[in-house]
Amino acid sequence: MQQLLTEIVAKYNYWLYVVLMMIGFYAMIGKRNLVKKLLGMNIFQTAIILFYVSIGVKRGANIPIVDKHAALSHGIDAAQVINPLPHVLMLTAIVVSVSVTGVALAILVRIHREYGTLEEDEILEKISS
Amino acid sequence: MIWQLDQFVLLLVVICAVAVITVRDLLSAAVIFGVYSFLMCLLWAKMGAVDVAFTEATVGAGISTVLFIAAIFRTTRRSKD
Amino acid sequence: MKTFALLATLATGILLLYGTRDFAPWGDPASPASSHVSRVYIERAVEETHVPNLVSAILGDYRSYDTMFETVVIYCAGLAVVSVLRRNRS
Amino acid sequence: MKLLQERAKGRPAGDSLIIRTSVRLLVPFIQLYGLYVIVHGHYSPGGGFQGGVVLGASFILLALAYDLKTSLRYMSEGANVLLGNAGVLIFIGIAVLCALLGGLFLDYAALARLIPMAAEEWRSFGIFLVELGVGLTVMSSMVSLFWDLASGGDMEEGL
Repeated sequence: MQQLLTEIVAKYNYWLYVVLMMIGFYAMIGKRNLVKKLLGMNIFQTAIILFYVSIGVKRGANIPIVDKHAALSHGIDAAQVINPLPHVLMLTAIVVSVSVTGVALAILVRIHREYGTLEEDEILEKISS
Repeated sequence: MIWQLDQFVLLLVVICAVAVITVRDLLSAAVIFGVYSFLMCLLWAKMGAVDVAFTEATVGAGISTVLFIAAIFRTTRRSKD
Repeated sequence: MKTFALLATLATGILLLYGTRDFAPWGDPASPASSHVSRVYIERAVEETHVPNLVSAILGDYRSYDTMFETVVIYCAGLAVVSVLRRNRS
Repeated sequence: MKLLQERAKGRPAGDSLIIRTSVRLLVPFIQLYGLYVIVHGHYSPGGGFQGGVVLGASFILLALAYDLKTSLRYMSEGANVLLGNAGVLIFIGIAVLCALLGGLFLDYAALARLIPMAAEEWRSFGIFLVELGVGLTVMSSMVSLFWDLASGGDMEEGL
């Protein structure tokens, strides 16, 4: 019982990220509307970014902006600063995600201009007829 | 660290994510997605990732929502599911 | 279609939840992600670049190759939107 | 009161004097803040991406409060394309310049042959130059994305 409780306290964040990923994944493959699919893709991306940021967390550590003079004279203890490497990788991922969203929305506008609808089944009907 | 606040924000994030994909009006979905992005930004600021939180507050909650609204304005607002 | 999507989602979710058993506990300073190269970055970044914001130092110097092609990706996204949507004004 | 209502009828929906005036007063401060975020990225949260997005958001705000024509008057299409190209060229140009001056690709310490400074100072300054390029590119492509999506591609009328 005690072991289960510590397991829950240590891991409940990860379980919630998996739930968020499942919500986004379901929206990507289960919904018919193309804008809903795109929103689902964004939720999926955000959940993965959340997971990456959370593996850089250290309990009781400071944010990755250090005092320059103290660092130059004494050096930095690596356990006292949050791991900045996932932040860098995810910083670029967020900006790429907004670019992907922009291109996808442009293609959606083009599809609506061509077929007059954004529902997947109606578009498939119009293509086959 | 206030763990109650952390869990409350996590719960709100999941509720917002479910609301984004269930609501039928696409404009509402875009606005709720902005709220979702901002809650996510709060979560990251609490985790100590200040740069990522700043980027998400400007990009996710600002530009992304505006782009969605612009595209919905150009296409249609209704959705069947 | 909906039931298939639900089943696929549940299968993936259960697989991922099973995978979380092997993760380090949340906030562990000795986790594998924080013990290899990031330790070097944290300890050397300030004396090698004189930039107190470690994220800026890594983004602009140690991993600037990554950032360079990421800038090119954003530029290509702008080009792609213009070439997909732009109509002649005549 | 009646006069005000009659005046409001002539204008299109969402067209408000208060919003226009406050946006016109606010836009220079938003741009100043965007530049601050780019320049001060070494010492506080910020940098090229965030500052570029804030700079782009100022033009998007102009297009939302007035119309697309006004934002095109503040920032023309040609200038936007020029700034976007300049951003990428600054980044890659500095990288190639480092290689040409005898260092490694993107090793800013090689630039000390142009202006003699300590290697650490050159790295700090090189990060600043690179972030400037990133900021210009991000601003240009965000503004371009909004213009094309809001007007449907013909740049006539927008949101």
